[in-house]
Amino acid sequence: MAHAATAGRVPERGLDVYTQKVGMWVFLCSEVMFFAGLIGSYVVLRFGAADTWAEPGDVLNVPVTAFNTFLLICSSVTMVKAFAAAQEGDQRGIKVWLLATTLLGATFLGVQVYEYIELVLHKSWEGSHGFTPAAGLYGATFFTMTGFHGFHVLLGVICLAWATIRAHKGHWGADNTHGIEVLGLYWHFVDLVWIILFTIVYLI
Amino acid sequence: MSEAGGHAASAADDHAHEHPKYMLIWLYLAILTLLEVLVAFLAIPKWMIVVSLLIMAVWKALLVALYYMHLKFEPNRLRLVALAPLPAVAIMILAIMMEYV
Amino acid sequence: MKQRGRALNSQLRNSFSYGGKSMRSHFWNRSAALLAVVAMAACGGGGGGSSEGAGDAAGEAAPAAAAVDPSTVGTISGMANFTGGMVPTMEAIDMSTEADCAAGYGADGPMAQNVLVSNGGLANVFVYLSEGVSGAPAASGAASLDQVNCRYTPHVLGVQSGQDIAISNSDNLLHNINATPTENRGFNISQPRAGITSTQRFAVAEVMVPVRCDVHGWMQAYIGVVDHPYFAVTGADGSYSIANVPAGDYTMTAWHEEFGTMTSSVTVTAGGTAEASFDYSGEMMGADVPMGEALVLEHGTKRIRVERIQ
Amino acid sequence: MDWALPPNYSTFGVVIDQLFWIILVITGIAFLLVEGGILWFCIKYRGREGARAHYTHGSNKLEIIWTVIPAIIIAILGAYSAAVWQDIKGASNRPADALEFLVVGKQFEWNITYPGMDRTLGTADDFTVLNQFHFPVNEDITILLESEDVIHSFFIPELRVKQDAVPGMTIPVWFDATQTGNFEIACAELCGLGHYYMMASVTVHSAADFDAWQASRASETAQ
Amino acid sequence: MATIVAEATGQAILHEEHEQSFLRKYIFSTDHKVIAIQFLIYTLFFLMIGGLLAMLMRYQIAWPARGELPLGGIFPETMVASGYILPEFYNALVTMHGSVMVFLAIMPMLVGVWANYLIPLQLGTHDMAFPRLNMLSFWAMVPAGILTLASFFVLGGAAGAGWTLYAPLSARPDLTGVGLGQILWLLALVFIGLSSILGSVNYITTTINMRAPGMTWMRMPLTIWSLFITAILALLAMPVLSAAGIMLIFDQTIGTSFFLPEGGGQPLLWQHLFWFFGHPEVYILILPAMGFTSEILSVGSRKPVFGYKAMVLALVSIAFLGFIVWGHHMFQSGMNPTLGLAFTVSTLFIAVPSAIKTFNWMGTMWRGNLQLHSAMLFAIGFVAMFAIGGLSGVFMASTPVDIYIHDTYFIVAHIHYVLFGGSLFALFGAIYFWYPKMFGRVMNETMGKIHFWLTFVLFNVVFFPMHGVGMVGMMRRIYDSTGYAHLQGIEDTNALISWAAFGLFASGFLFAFNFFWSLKKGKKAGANPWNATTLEWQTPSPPKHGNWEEIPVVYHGPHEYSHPDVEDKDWLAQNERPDVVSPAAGSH
Repeated sequence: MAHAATAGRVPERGLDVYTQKVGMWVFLCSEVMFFAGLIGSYVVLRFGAADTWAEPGDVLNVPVTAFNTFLLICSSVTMVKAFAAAQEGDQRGIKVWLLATTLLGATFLGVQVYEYIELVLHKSWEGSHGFTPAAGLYGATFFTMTGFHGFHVLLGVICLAWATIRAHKGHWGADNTHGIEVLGLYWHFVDLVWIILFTIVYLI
Repeated sequence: MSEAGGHAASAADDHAHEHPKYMLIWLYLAILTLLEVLVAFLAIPKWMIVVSLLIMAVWKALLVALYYMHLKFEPNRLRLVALAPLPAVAIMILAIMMEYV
Repeated sequence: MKQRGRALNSQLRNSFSYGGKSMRSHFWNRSAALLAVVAMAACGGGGGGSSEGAGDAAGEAAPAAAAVDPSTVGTISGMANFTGGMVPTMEAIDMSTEADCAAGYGADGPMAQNVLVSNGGLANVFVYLSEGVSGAPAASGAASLDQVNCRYTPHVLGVQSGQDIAISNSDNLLHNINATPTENRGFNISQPRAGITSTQRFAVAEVMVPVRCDVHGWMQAYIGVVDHPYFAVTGADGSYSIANVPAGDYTMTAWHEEFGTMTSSVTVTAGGTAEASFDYSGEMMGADVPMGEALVLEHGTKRIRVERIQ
Repeated sequence: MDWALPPNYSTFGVVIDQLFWIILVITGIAFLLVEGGILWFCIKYRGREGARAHYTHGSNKLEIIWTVIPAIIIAILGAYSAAVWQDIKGASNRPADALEFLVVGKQFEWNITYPGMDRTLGTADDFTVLNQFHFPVNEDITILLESEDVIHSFFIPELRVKQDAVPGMTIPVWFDATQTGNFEIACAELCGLGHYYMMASVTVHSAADFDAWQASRASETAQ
Repeated sequence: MATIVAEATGQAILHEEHEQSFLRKYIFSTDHKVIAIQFLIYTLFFLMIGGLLAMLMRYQIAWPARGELPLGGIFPETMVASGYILPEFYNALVTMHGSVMVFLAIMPMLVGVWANYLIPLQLGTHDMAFPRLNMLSFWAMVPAGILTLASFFVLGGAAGAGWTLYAPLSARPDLTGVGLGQILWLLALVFIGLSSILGSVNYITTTINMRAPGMTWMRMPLTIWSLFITAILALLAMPVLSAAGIMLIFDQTIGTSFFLPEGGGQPLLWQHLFWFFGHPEVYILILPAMGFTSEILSVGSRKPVFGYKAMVLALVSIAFLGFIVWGHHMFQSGMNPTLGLAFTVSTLFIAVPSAIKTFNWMGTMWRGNLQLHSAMLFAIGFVAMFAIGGLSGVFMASTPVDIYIHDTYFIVAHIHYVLFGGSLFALFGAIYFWYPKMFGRVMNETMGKIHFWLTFVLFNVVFFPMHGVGMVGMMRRIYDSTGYAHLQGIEDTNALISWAAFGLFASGFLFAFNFFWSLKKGKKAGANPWNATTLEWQTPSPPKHGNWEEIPVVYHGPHEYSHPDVEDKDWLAQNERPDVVSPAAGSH
């Protein structure tokens, strides 16, 4: 039954999506699970010890982080702009938008480092000096989640810098947009995770 | 089905939908972020804050996934790949939360 | 159906704290300082908190153990006395779960060793020169800590930093030896059978290092680590003697697990014998006993709580 | 070589053992079927020169049969197990007026706190004994299980009782011994280097003996 | 389009071949076949290490009072003193035996070796989707192995909290005496996670997007199906373990308290996270073995797989159920008993697809023409042993019975029937089966058969009595059982188990000898020594870099043996058109 009748059928062609993009989405699935592990633990731990959490804004600096969130959103739009420019073969656009994305990402990291230093050195928490990962579950979950997000941003910024350098060598163009799109997927995912983190860590 | 055909088709798809909307989505995202910060400090019951914040966060996440990550324009099979882990996430968190029931 | 939360009956629980708690806060202070240095390119800041260097240096800088010139040294001797009148009675240890060990004791059965007084002399007091020592011979030989009939022998042990401590098991059953120092590196090892020996060391001076056996909750020993050989533990009669001390002025400290520390000045002359005695009174029971952490000794039905009072 | 469950001394043990044997019979039949079938096929259909295998891609009828039959057996087994489990562990079945003990696991010992003559925990006449668990026969016993350091597991094989003791939690465990006897509490969860040595004696007394034991022990503590 | 891209890279690969240096060709190779062989050597080494640890354990369990450990003198005093294995070393043995076997031997052997080797070959493509990531996935395992071995020799010894790493024991060095060793093992675990995730991305993407023309989903060999499902499980489960492992590292090093109740953390959270990973992991360890078995049974029986679609469905449903049954590891953990109820039901139902698979394997053998070579013997052995492991699983799935047998040797027996009798038997079968493709020679049959019978008999002597020992109530991870009143009288059984275990370990060396001997002296194999139908057999042994001169076209399902219309042979390769081989078939 499985042979002759189907012998002449048109061969199946996967997802009709190019392999790198499929690969990135598959990889993002595992990233979802990684952050789900961290966020899930956060939710469970917080339910178990709600009284040890500070009110939003008491310890963490919400305005600064809101600004940082805005930076990341901006970097997402510059990233898609870079992809759009690549599709149109707009070399100048590719360079400018990629550079902008890189810089925005780097600035995000800089602000986060500033935030960490402020917290560790100048905040007090439950009587002890400095808000550190050792400062109860609140500190532990905060630094773990934002830290791993920051690590992902760092990786993204490194890749973006590399893509920007390649852009200056004229690597990308209308016939070569895959790299930018795949990198963009990663970058938007990092943005998406931050949207969730910003809400549940800083605002709730 | 040549490779060029497939390529061109997906590129054409992208062209049809995306360009005009990127900045608009950005505006949405920025406004929602601002709203989130405002809601977080409103003097309303905590559960209302939490629910509205979560709704806005999911909304923002959807905007990014659908438009910036082009899920809106991808074939269903790829969407399936993208959504595959979500049931696992839901099961994990819900079951662990059962400890508090 | 479950009751979450810490304590149903907090009195029954051992309020646990890490041996390494202070180390942890050190870590963050240091990290924070480091972060500050990196971020702001400021200098300084990394100064605090290296307490280990001194000990190491002292250990290594000690002159080689040359033959002692008898014309330059003297002896310190003295007593630790209990002047509190009524000697607190020690609790009986319920060793019924270890019949082999219990069999090693007389009709009264095993007793705790917290306060041992004989004719007014207080045993198990660790006395050592705490100030005035400059340079000392390196450690030689091994100190020994044995486990006999589910008790540590000796109960209080003095060693020099870097000196080998031969820990052995005379009982044919499991003991673990869990040392929880704060300055040194701790260890937690086990000896499942008789005849097993293990050698451990402490690199840095620390008075005292508590040692316990988790299998037998009543088993407790203390090791005093100092970076010179001028220390002693009072015997059953409360007396001690430290020989070959270079002539000079010293401060001497005595430590007892229930009564805490006392100090005394002592002057050693070449060829002479200096006298330094320590009188412990009953009111000092439960005094500030300088040690890493609060100890709860659980002896079957009895419990003796030795709290560190801040 | 005596491969058997140890004699049972508790009310729950009866159903647990029963379920064990039921499953043993079911799986035993399946075991004989499968292993016998494999052996038979190996002999009957072993390769021969010139032989040709029967060409088939399967049979939907068979697939349905061997999906549905195990599913039915499993469903029945599941329902029965769930009912028994609910009986044994369900919060609603916790005996209301049981005699309560506090059992605290700690590396490597069991500290058992007795309710004293007033039969209530948390009163002045409570006393704690190391590694000795005495309780009366034919009476609902509830222990409140806690741990001071790591996870231990409270295991009395003859009573078919096992429950992890988790630091930070108080977990109630209840049972009812049907005969007097002497057993041991074992630790069934790796808890460190003395794990194998973490045992305590269990003595099931008659009600009168238990009161006498408790009284003697309490007076010893009081002096 | 995907295929064309792949084909283009394939051309490039073929072109490159001549110019590669030794280093690029054998060490930092991006060729999936070389990576598979690297994995094979790596995992066989760790299989031996894991076995060695088990032998030490067995010596201790059988003769706890004897001391006099043979060669005990070569161990440092912190491990073996006066001829006695110390309890802390025993805990390290227990922990590292489990960890090494699961993470460094069986899992990478199932997935790292065979997914790498078979996916491109059986799917008919030149290489993996991302060859460089593939290389990285092997090289991420190397630090993991080094860290693991090193952990034995650091102060405090190797990790000693069990392979399940239950917090707080694993998080508090002061309670175990194990400090750095635990951290090193957790770091190794993070590397293993990275390797496994990179590998999975590759396997999934390749399977989705790079199948040869005509290779539809329902024409994929069951090996590929099982490896594909396994990759999905690994992709979704490993990151959770990595996240949890990293939190545990933080608990140990920087003063957080995720799993420490003193700081408000929850020990049970660790168990939930671990088993959320751990149960899919159990299926990661068995599904590929099921795939190999289906394949080998079909080839060895000269019959198509019985109920191919049911097999695929069973695989998929096992994978799905695998994510909702983790709680059955925690019935006695203090978890909410109501949650226990839900997990009982889901767990019992996982028996159904397992039963379907077992019956289908038997159906495959039914009325076959059984070629009982070593590979086939191991495949049949797999079915027989997996059945026992599956049936003993019913006992612990039934929560009330689990109260008694939880954490006893009954569990040890169960896991070894599944993991050794199951996975490892299938792996031996797979090595005997695909060895000719890998190295161009067939492994010696006589030695193979002796190896099978030794393994089969000794395996059962080792692990079947463990059910009995478990029923008596012997707890897992017990250093010395002789002190317990209820465990009197099992000493002889334990000694018997240990003697058989030594024999079992020794029989492994026969296999190793056969493996290396056959490299040089084995009978030369042609492209297709087993007359098999799947694509990997339709290219020379060993295949060249790039696998195919020309990508094959697939015309039908994977296991067409003894097709009535094909006359002069009893098999029809996937890339053979039936109407060309045998004109009569064309008329269908």
